[in-house]
Amino acid sequence: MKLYEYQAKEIFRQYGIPVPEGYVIDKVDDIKKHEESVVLKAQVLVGGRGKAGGIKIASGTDEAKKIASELLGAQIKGVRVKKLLIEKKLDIERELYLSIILDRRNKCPLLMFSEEGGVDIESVDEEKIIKLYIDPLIGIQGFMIRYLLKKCTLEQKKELGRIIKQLYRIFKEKDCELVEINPLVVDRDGKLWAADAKIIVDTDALYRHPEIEENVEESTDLEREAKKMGYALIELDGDIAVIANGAGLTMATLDAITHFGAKPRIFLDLGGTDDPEIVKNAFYLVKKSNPKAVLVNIFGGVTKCDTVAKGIVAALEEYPIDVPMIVRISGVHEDVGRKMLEARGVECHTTMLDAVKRCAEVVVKGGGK
Amino acid sequence: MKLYEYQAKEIFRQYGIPVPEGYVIDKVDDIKKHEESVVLKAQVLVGGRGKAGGIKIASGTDEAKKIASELLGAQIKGVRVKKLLIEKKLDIERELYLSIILDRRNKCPLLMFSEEGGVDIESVDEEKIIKLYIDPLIGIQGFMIRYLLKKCTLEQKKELGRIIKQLYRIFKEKDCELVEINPLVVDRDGKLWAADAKIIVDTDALYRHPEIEENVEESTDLEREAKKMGYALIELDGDIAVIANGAGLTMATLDAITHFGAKPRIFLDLGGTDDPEIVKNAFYLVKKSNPKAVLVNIFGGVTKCDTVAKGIVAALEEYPIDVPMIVRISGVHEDVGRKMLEARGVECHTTMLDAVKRCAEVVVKGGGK
Amino acid sequence: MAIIVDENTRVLVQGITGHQGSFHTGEMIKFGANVVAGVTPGKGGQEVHGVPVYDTVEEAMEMEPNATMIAVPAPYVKDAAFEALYNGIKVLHILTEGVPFHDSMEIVSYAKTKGAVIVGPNGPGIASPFKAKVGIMPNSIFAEGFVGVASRSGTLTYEIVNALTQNNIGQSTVIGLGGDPIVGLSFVDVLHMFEQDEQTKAVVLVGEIGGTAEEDAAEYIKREVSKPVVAYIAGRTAPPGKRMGHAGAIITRGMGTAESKIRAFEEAGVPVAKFPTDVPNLLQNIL
Amino acid sequence: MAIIVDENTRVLVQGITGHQGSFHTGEMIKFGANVVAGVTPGKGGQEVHGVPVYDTVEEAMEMEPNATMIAVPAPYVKDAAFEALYNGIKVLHILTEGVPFHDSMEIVSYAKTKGAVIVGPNGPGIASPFKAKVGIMPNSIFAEGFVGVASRSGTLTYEIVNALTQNNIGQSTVIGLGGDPIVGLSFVDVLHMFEQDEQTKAVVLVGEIGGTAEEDAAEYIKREVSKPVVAYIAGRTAPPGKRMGHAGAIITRGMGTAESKIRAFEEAGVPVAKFPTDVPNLLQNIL
Repeated sequence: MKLYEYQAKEIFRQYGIPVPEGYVIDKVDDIKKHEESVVLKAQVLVGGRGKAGGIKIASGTDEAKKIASELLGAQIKGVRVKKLLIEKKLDIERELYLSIILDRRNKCPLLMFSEEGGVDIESVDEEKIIKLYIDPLIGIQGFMIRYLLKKCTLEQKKELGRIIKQLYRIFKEKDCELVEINPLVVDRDGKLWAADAKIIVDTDALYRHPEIEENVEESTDLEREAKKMGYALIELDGDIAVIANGAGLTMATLDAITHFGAKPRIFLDLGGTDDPEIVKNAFYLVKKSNPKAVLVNIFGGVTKCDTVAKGIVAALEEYPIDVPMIVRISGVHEDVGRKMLEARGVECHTTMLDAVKRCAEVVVKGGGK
Repeated sequence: MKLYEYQAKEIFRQYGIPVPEGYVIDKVDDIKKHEESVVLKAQVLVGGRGKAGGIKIASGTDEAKKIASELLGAQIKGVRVKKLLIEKKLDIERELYLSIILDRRNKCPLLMFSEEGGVDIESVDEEKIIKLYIDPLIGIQGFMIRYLLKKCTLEQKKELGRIIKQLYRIFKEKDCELVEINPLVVDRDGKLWAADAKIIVDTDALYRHPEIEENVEESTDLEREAKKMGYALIELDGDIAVIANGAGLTMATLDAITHFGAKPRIFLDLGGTDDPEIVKNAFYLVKKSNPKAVLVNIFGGVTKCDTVAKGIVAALEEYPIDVPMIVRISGVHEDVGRKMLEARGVECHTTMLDAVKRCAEVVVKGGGK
Repeated sequence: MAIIVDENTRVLVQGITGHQGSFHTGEMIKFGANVVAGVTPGKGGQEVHGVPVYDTVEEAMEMEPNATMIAVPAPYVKDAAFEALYNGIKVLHILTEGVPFHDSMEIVSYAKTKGAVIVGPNGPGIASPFKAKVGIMPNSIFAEGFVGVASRSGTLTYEIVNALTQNNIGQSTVIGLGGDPIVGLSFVDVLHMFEQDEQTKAVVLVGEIGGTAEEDAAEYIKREVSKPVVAYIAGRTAPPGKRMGHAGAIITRGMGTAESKIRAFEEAGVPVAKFPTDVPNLLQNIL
Repeated sequence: MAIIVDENTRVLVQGITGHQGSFHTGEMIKFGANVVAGVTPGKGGQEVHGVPVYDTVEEAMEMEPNATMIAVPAPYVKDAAFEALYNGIKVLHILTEGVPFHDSMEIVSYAKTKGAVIVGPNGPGIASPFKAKVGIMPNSIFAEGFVGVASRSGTLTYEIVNALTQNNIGQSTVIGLGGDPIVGLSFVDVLHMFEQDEQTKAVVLVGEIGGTAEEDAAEYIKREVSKPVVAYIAGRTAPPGKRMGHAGAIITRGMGTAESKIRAFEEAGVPVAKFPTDVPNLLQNIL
């Protein structure tokens, strides 16, 4: 889960990483008096906010108010701006890059530092990035920092070393996937500042961080509702609502649908369950997604075919859908399940390919019931 | 380095391990008013303090004052009592044992718990002690505590688990060799209390614990003076001052002296040095120890024989000693060293055995110069 | 032969009295696995499908388990895994989904110090038909044979293994690596083991979007693998930035796309199936 | 053969520009050791006895060292040892005295995860005449031969090795385990290695008061060692509770007395010398 810049900077402040003086507003009236230049930064969770006009400089209170009234409520890359972070403008001498990310390959934290900051790190030459792999059993050690400092031309080595240690503490103590300072600014007085702050927290670890608020901006309303109900649902811009059991099988079903020229409306992973209620309630979401067809793809294992069939039958009563529904049902208790469904007039197939082809046909060529 | 009970209990208090209410006095007038019974505990760093009369119970203020005036200034196992810890008397239901020590064999912390507390742990049957070896890379984990609690009949399992976790934190954060609660008391209300507290801190780690005062009681004046000067010196009750280079060689020299019927006065390990000054100044301590003879045993390696000889020659001027001195000198630059010493009339031998035999003879049979 | 688990595997189930733990204990026994003990703190002394339950792994060690399935809630997984490792168990399957990945990193690091193998978290486990199973894969899909299967997905694996069996292609060992960003085994680790394993004649890799495990595997295959390999990749149509069910199935910063993985495999001479059920055909072409 | 270090050992010196580091670099080279690099932060680019100095171990790895002598002040030992281990060095001799033992515990644990050997802390190192030396033992005392020596002491070792050499008894490997309570290798570890080593025909153990390493060794010798062993124990007359120079040489709670150790060795059929210089005689009796 991404944190807003102002939330990330609050954490930086708690850990002693210097951030520019500033405050957050959600209405224009809250702007304070400013004699010097300030930066107004739209608080949205999308990348490329600056280029999209979400960061502006104002030279005094009046200009700040004018810009704030334009930004608040505006859309940045499709997201409405509800809050602004207003900060003292830094007198920038150099821009550096510093981050710690989860390295999946080496199963450990990876620290990256570059003297070329302020730009997308992917656009920086590999040899200009210093990388440090950190063994989670020993954490960050003095020699690692010495090694990094040795390779950098910065004069403020001691302060950089201190910031790195604190950044690692944040990464670990806040269960982060990413902590990033880009740019890490050296001002004309030689002081270091985290001019921007990006933190992504591991969603699965939120239970042990009551101090971190949940941010909802990244999901659609339907996705949030599904999450509350315990389903993994992704909204897409096509026509077919796909329900399957298991993330891999669900993705494979989307891929097959697309292969046959149709487009999916939702990705809905039932997971492993032996409760027909859970199957039934998924159709509440399917109905809400307003699809042109429904494709259910079940390979019965932990989730047995008869459980799924029972759930579908119940859903036919409770959440009747007036678009075509195709069911692929195979695996454990397949026969019982198929009989139950066919008795209610549901179109059943044994192989995924048959079901997907048929469903795509129905949508593309309109060959429904 | 051993901590006094009151110091250890202060650390316990900081880490949330319950200790009885109490305070420390160094004069009788500081005793507060007590309506209930109190325990007066002599603060000395020797074992078996209770049996030696260092722990007394008083039923009110007057009795407390009377006992305090007897204890303060008294000798407990040869150590003068300078401070008393005065504590509320516990209403004891059960006495348990809990400790974490450094396990040399497994190179890790070892936690020991027994339901038979209040007695010397060495006197408790092995099968009545629960032992847990803690991997320092992962520390104490929930499952270890569950395993221990499973084996104990105590009702206060949760509180015991909490105390164990905190005790481990003390062990680690204060660089301890030992933390021990004996007895860990269950009172009649079912509450747990650290009735006694013993902490030994790693002397070599004191540099990172400015919060811990150095206790001097364990050493003699001469030992403390030697330590300040940078020598490892142990005072013994015999006649021969032994100087050697290396702890093992020095011990072996003491052993050999004893074998030949004499007794050592001091153990003085020169360590590895190439500075004659260090050798010379060791004789200041030798002189202070007032021995009946001096035996120098040098196997020259890092510490070269000529360096030692130079130091001894200088010491003959600065700290002249009027008892016999026998020198064994062998190894690197042996010839140069021997010549320098013999020129000043010092008796030199090549083998340790010859030197030791001769020195023992001198002391035992009075065969000196 | 087979890899990681075989007829010498003695299975422990941590969380055996739970819903999943108890059901799958029965299924593992039916598969032919030797389930010797279970652990649930506070439930020691019970039996589940005739398997004795203990309060602690320490006590369960009297049954000499050498592999464990961990089916406890996510907040307790780290403690359970450390308990198993501390007691010397060398194969751990972590079934649980939603384990914080800082916990997973520590488990994987600690396992390395103990020379132990972690399967998962968030995967269906491992099965060598019909020698041993540690996990939850449905018994009915398997046949013994010569193909090793490694997958980042659960149900999709069943689909593919089932298709293999239907086409008379048996399996040496089937392993679900887990759908989390941090898992104990990578495709490379498993390829190395399959390459050494005499029973295995060909390998099927089932990948998905997210990370670079497939790209790494392709590199490794070019250099080190002599046995034929075929692959399937799920998530060709997944939108970037969305977590597709699995915590690890997410395209971030343009990395981890299906295209990149498919291209890497094809460059390494590994045929990539269009549909899961094409895998048997591809195998038949090369075997 | 020999154990731990031999003609393939490439030595790094951490703290090479210090007093000890620089002097002993010269001595190691004279012994015949292959000293390939040194490290002192901030001193990179210099040379010590012709050996190139680097700022970090990472950089020094270009010289491919596989063993290191750590001669930095006690507060920096843990960082230096972790640096060496992190960079893959498999033999570490820690010369420094006064390393906090919580640091030593962590170093030893981390080394185990890396499959590395720690010699010390607070010991003179290791030498296999005249193949390699990592440490500070005086060159002049050695002769090549068939006796392995392991000791908890420094100078006492030189005394005994010197006596061996004077009596024409050469050594395969001489190792100073270190005088601290926590050291990397125990007598048992070393006995195991000497038992495997073809060059070694007999073993000398030099123990002292404190701990139970000698008692453990005696037990192990009874069970596992076929080669003859003789011993010497220092500290028969040491008073309890006093740290006899070495941090580890202390009798606590009645444990670790010389009597207990001597008795254990004698019960295991290991002759114990009365004086250090009796060791050659004892060896000649049994060889």
